[in-house]
Amino acid sequence: MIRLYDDLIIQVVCRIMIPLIQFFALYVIAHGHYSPGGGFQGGCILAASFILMVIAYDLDWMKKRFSEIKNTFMVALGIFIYALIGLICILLGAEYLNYGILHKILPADPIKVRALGTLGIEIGVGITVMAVMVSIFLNLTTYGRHEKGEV
Amino acid sequence: METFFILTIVFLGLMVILCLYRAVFGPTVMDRIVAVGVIGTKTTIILVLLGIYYKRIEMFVDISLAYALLNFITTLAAAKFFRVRRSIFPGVKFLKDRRQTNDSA
Amino acid sequence: MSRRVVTFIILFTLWCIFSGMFDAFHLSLGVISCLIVTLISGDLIFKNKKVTAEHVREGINFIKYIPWLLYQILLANIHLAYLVLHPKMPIEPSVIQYKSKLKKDISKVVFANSIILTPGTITMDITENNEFIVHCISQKVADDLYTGEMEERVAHVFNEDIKRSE
Amino acid sequence: MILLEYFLNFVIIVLLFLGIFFFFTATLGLLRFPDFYCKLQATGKGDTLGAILILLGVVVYILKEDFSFATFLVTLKILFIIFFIFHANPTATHAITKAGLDSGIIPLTKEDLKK
Repeated sequence: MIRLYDDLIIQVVCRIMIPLIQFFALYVIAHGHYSPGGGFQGGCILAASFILMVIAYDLDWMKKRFSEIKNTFMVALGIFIYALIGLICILLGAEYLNYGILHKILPADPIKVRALGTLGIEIGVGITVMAVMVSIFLNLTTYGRHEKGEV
Repeated sequence: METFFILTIVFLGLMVILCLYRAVFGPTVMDRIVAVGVIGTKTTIILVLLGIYYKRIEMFVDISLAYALLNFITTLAAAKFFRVRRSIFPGVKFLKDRRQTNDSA
Repeated sequence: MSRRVVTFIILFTLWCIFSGMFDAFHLSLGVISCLIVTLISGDLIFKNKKVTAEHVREGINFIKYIPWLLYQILLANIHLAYLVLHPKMPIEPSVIQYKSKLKKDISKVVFANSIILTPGTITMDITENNEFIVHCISQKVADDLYTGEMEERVAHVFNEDIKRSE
Repeated sequence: MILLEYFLNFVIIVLLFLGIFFFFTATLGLLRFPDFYCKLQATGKGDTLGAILILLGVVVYILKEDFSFATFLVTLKILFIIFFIFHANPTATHAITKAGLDSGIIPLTKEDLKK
């Protein structure tokens, strides 16, 4: 009667919920400059969807869709996007992260460019937050060994 | 009409306080998880009603939806965690784990 | 149609509802976001590779099933309010086993969630040989469950035939 | 026209009042029932119906105040919350029940209550 690790109801409901949660996380990241939210909140919700995969199924199932190599790459990628935008601002002759100056290379007026710069920063922050959260979770569940863990 | 919504918020707040009794003094861990889940559902509703009060409903609906999603995941994770741990009655603190560590040591 | 295309269409409709801004910049952001979600988890919502007319018929039947379910939920809550507000609390909890004849996964899940939402019963577990272990709060609701009306309705929604022998 | 507005106000007040009533019974059940599984009986049903009723009241209120395309989109968002709660609440209830069953809480029966 007691089966510890798989449950039909939770699996089927989570299978339908996971794409909707990821969609909502991307919506929060993309609308960070109009409505509440932004990079950090969206990244946390995106990480929660991967954690939900581990809770409903198991670790191998999640690693098949989002491998650990990709995850570690994502940690660096977010920081890289963040730093790159700041560096371009310096090269164009303004302060670090003063992205009003970006209108010299982008075809738009300065006010719109400011919103675009904010969006780029938020995408970088969101990717990094998501990857770091998932990586902390994987470390905790496998006791740092990164093998098949029990959750 | 808006005063009626404010009264609803006040009533729901009182019920959250009643549920907090179960969350703090509950006899077992499972009672506490149930109480926290119930408080989460009430908070989702309170956030939508606050949106009417501040006249920014499209903003508060987003916050409320995010809260509902995270509440669902929290409840599932807590339930799964305590499913693996065997003894959840007060006074008996993870006897099985302790015995194993004593044996190995 | 392929299931990934259908997932993309559903997500993009949701994006238009959520965003509320229909300029080219936000719509292109929506296309990119929905493509990312479809790449990561496009095979999760539908289990079969192709989406056919069968799925559409099941969806319409499910929407027809909801009003009856809401009526049952209302009855459940009135029953529960009676139990809670009664000074003596006339409850007699018991655990019963209910043998079901449903075969598909999704119909089992809808049946279990309907049991949780209707009067005085909670699905505790589903075993391998299709037995629902149900916690009942009084003897009357257990008898209601044994009549099998809800199971027939769920089977009708997902187009399964169950023949009850007794 | 004024009659319609009175009627809509009446509908909103009835929906909110019923929602508060079912929330109240769920909370009282959480406090009064003796057993862990009986407490779940109260909360799993009362919370779902109460949330659905209050959110429907909010939907009617928004559409009555200002009927435009933007508020219609907000209404659809609230309906999405209803859809989510309608699926998530029973699943969470089932997860907690199964966790309790697996961790060894024995359900109370009729004979235990008579003692």
